[in-house]
Amino acid sequence: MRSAARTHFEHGESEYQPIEGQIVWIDRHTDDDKLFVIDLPDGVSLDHDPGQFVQLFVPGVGEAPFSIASSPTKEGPFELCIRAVGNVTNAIHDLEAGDVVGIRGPYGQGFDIDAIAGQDLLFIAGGIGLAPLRSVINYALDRPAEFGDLTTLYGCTEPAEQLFPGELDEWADSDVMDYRETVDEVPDSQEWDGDTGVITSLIPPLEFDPETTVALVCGPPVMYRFVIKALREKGLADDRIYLSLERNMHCGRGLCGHCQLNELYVCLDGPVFHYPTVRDKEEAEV
Amino acid sequence: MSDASAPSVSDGRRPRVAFFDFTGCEGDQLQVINLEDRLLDLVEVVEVVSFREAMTEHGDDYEIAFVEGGVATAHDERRLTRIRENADIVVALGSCAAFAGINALRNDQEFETVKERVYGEDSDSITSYPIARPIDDVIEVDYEIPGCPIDREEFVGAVTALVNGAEPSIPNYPVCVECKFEENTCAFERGETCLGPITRGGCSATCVSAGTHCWGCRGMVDDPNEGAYTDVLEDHGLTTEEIIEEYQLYWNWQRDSRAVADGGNR
Amino acid sequence: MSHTVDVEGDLVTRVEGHGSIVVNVAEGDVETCEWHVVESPRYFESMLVGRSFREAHHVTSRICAICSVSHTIASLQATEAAMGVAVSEQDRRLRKLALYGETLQSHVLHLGYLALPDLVGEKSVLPLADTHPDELETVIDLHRLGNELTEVVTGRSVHAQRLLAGGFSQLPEESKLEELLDRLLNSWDAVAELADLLAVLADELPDFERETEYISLTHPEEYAFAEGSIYSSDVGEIPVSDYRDVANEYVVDHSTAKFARHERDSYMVGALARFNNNAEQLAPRATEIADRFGLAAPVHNPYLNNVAQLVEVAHLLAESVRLIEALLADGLAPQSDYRVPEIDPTAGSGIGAIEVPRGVLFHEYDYDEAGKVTAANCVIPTNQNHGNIQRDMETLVPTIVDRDAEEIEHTLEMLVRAYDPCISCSTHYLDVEFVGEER
Amino acid sequence: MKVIDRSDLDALIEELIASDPRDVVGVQEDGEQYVFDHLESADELTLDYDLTALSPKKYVMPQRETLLTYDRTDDEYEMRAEADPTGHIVVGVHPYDLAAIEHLDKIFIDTLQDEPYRRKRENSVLIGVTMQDVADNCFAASMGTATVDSGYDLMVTDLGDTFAVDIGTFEGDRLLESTKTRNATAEEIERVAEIEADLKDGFDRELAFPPAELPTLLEASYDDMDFWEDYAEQCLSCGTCNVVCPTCFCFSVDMVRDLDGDSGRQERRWDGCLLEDFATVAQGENFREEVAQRHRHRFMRKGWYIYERYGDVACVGCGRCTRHCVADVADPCEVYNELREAQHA
Ligand SMILES: Cc1cc2nc3c(=O)[nH]c(=O)nc-3n(C[C@H](O)[C@H](O)[C@H](O)COP(=O)(O)OP(=O)(O)OC[C@H]3O[C@@H](n4cnc5c(N)ncnc54)[C@H](O)[C@@H]3O)c2cc1C
Ligand code: SF4
Ligand code: SF4
Ligand code: SF4
Repeated sequence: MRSAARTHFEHGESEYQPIEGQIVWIDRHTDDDKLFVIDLPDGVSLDHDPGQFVQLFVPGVGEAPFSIASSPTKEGPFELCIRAVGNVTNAIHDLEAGDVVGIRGPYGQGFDIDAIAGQDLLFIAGGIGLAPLRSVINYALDRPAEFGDLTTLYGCTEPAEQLFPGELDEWADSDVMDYRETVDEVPDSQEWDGDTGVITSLIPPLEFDPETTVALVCGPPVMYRFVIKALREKGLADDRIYLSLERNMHCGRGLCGHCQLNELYVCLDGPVFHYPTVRDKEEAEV
Repeated sequence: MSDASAPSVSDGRRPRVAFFDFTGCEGDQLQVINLEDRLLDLVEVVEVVSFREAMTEHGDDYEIAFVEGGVATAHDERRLTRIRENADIVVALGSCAAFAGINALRNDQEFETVKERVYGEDSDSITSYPIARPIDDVIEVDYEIPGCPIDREEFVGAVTALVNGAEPSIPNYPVCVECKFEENTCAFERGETCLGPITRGGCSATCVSAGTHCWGCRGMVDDPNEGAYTDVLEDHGLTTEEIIEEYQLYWNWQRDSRAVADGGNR
Repeated sequence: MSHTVDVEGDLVTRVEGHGSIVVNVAEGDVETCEWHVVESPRYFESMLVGRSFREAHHVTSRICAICSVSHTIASLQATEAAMGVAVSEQDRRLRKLALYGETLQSHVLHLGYLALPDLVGEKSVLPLADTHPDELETVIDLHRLGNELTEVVTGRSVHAQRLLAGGFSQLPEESKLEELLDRLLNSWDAVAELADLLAVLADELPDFERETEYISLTHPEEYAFAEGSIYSSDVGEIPVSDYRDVANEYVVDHSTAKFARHERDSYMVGALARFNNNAEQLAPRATEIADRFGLAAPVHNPYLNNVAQLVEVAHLLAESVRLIEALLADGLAPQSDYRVPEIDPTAGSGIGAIEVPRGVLFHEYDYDEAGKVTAANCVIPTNQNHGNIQRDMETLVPTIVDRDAEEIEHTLEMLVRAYDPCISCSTHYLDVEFVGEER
Repeated sequence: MKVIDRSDLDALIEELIASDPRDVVGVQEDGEQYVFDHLESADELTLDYDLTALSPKKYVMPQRETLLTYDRTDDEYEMRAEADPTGHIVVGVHPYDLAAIEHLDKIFIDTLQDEPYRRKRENSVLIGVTMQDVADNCFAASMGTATVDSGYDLMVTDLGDTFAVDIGTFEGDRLLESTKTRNATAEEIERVAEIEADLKDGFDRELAFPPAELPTLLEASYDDMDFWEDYAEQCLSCGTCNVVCPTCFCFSVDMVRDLDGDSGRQERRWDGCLLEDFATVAQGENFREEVAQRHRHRFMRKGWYIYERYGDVACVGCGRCTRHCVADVADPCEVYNELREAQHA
């Protein structure tokens, strides 16, 4: 096995050289989502910013981008929460603890910690969008002194779709963070005694100070416009909103062109964007 | 074509595969045999349990069924249904299986006339379906490998994908892309016409590279701009009738399906 | 000894297309003995109607993949005859080369992949990778050589592209022809090995004779493949224009396929027919092999069609060498890489007649003045052989009724396979009937 | 500036073919078009061509190339980034193609360190040639790329019996070491300048305004959906305009597996933003679903987006896209001029 340091590559220092990540633990969250805990050689840390992503390569199947779901405050293995939607993601779901994958990264711009330091943080996650947000949520939970009030809103289509079920319970019990959740609907076969309704329904009842609050948002493409509208109605200024976006991505490093959104490259300029940067970009669809 | 829930084989065991032929020229199976010594490598990674063109043994226990040829009779339909029941993954092999291919050339001819032309006075005893159909008109198909015949590399790629628990990827870009890769002189520049701009790629534009033009054998891309393309052909001097003839050669079924999707009748 | 046998018509494997054998023997009496063809109709002759002379060959190529080049060439000949188009000597040679490549490929496929397993007691070619690795390698090498011959000349071995009415869209590179020549010249050992393999096992071939009419093409200057007139072992030379009198198709009650007859109830086409009619024109290398197997025309054992194919393999190799040498010696006349031979369509009809792996093939088209097909007729070798297979079975079965069903079935399957039937080719058959297990 | 006899230039090329380990490639006739291809001898070289089918970009960023290989032995995987270092000696590159490669260098070497590109590029030699014929669709003069003063190792200009040679790099200088050359006279230098100046008149096509105004023009035209839809109505979405462009560099990464199941490679392949699935993500969401959006994106990228990032207009005016578009809707010169007119109307 190759030595671990990310800065050392055997082959011409190529940026395309993955390092070996070993899956050390897998936790099933829903029918379609699993959490993968991945260890890098010699136990080094990924050393990422919350909100950044890695390119994960499954030998024989292909490569895909995934947001890092764990916080850099946690040393050692990092975590990815992956939804099985296609080729690579299905294959990852078939892997077992002990299997090796290739890791490139971390890539992209994460959440601007300097900019949000000292602010009240409002996390708004829809579905699999919780994965990237969890890195910064846990960052804030680990360093509560660096931030003001913490609030998390989480919406899913149905109860069985909730990610990180155990952790959600902890958040709900936490006195450090105000955690609220909703589901779009409750099928007869499932139990639920919380709120129902789309995620935007959680915003109007919230009490927060628009002058000191920063919203960090991630979810399916359709969600952004409605959430932003609701936030604006609460008086939150546009420059207090951060979004994590997702696009097709092949190289992860600004060349392949697939993730381009007008002149921006999601892999270089994002995936986390300051809302004013993308507000007027038609292709951002926000 | 492929969706997230499409099944795959990935539990590490050598998957069992079977080949079946329906109405067609058996060119796709021949392409498999034409892998020559790579066929021996292939049987290292899969276990062939049925391949009538090349072997006597036959088993009904298989995960992947490769089906060549289209559906012409009720008997074909029954046989296919059984294959679907036995297989986890059904792959349409070649254009006849995938979208009726050249077989559908007769679909807009009057069936009585068709029979008459071929069998004369004996035509009454012919019991085939009045039109040629692809297999997905009868059973659910997981993947399609188009081509008349299939491209050997693409076939090997699809098999190795399935064996690795991945999905075969069949391009949705047109033949033009690979034709430009090859630096062929464009048929239009030579005063000919070509169906490459809206035909599904993946064949390395082999016909253009061999000095002719694309006949459309891999079927249309998912969302062809047929209207604009018809204009292009008109600009290059083709009459409406000639354009329809070009489209008929391989695309009769697909064009009918698109028309049906737009509210028409087959 | 009274004996009951039921051979219930499973599809014969290791043949092109779908056919089955049905034999019932009750108390030692043969009750049924039938060769069924169960291919689904494709209606090529109707598909052709209305198509342009520029693509008739493209359509008919799809009649059958194994002999796609053959169908293409027969089709082009018919079109050229109808429009009065002449083809250059160079293009005629190249076409021949493509045809030889395909026939080589087809014969090796048949001998090595389909028949050989019978002879070594395997059910397919695949186990040979373990039991006979060297022999299999030889077979694969020869098979590949046939394909490459076609590929170098026509750009693709299945559904060739460069063959057009009036000539070639593109010529092969001379350097590729030189490489091929090398390969061909180095292949004699492989042919010898194949011969050894079949020789050791040749006595496994059933000893069965039934004289019939043998029909092929014949040509004054060469062992006829690409051109010639029709020849019948019963009546001698017949002009191609009379092909319909030769291939008289008729319906028989008990069978699903149309049969063909000429002078007798049935006749045989294919390698053995060609051998019987033209043996003295074989290349010396081929004659050597014939001698070694004691094959001397006329041969009346249909099982020996396999041996005739082997003889032809040698002949095709030798002829390909000769052709490539001639082409290289003359040098290829340069042409565009995208040539479209000029043809002014005229109304008329034309016939193409060539020898293809399984026998003589006829295509006939009528064209209108716009160059569109108005009527087409394709007579395929396998169709011509169905009747003969049936008659052979009728003669053979009574002589082997006392054997067990499995052996009878095996012997009959070998008979069918000896004809190398290409049923997917068959453009004419009637109703489709199924018995036994289908797959 | 040096001067070399025609026969000595041929001899130099023959010498390179004979002794340089790298493949010598140059412009050749190929039926009715020109292509860059392997040279067997200097005779095959055609320097008075108008436009080649593909640009020499294919030598530094080939249509398909391996980025990564993997191998499984027992339970271990080895994953290895690959970067094919094969360089070429490329003879007869027109200035606009040199400009295109210089532009790519900026992105692939200076900014984003793409190893496969860098290796091939650094091992390659570019011998440029002053244009002697102008393709109908070419508008390089308007884009300032009909002549260049950098981006080549050597640049030759046909003076009849001799060639003027401008040495661009140390490597270029070394190539000439063993060849007979002399210093150009003042007259010869003047001739080259004249030829370059006269070139401007050879162009039928012209951008009606300075390319520096493109970014502003395009920004202002972004929302003119009527224009884009009208234009894209005839677009076949075939991607040809992307694939033939010397400055397009988008790619896809495909998995290619060996039959043994234990090894294989990731291959990058040229891709194009005009193709339907280019911006589609799993489960079908397509961020540029309409042809008009894709069509617009290409023109925006050429004239504005890339400029925002790298300070270059990413169209060198070669005219390949125009020539190869069968629907005749890919011409940047026409589109930009029409946008400009619409804006000033
Ligand atoms: C910055 C970023 C972070 C992401 N984080 C997560 C995460 O934490 N958890 C998670 O489950 N998913 C995440 N995704 C989405 C994930 O990358 C896709 O689900 C995955 O690429 C789908 O690949 P597939 O092969 O399984 O799907 P298929 O449907 O088989 O392939 C989809 C096709 O689209 C291409 N493609 C490229 N990029 C994407 C993309 N982003 N989304 C969809 N298709 C893409 C693929 O190469 C392929 O051609 C993230 C995406 C981005 C861009
Ligand atoms: S070029 Fe066209 S006709 Fe030829 S193989 Fe490709 S898709 Fe088929
Ligand atoms: S602009 Fe022309 S070349 Fe480009 S995709 Fe459209 S039709 Fe094809
Ligand atoms: S956009 Fe067209 S004209 Fe401009 S550089 Fe690309 S191919 Fe050439």
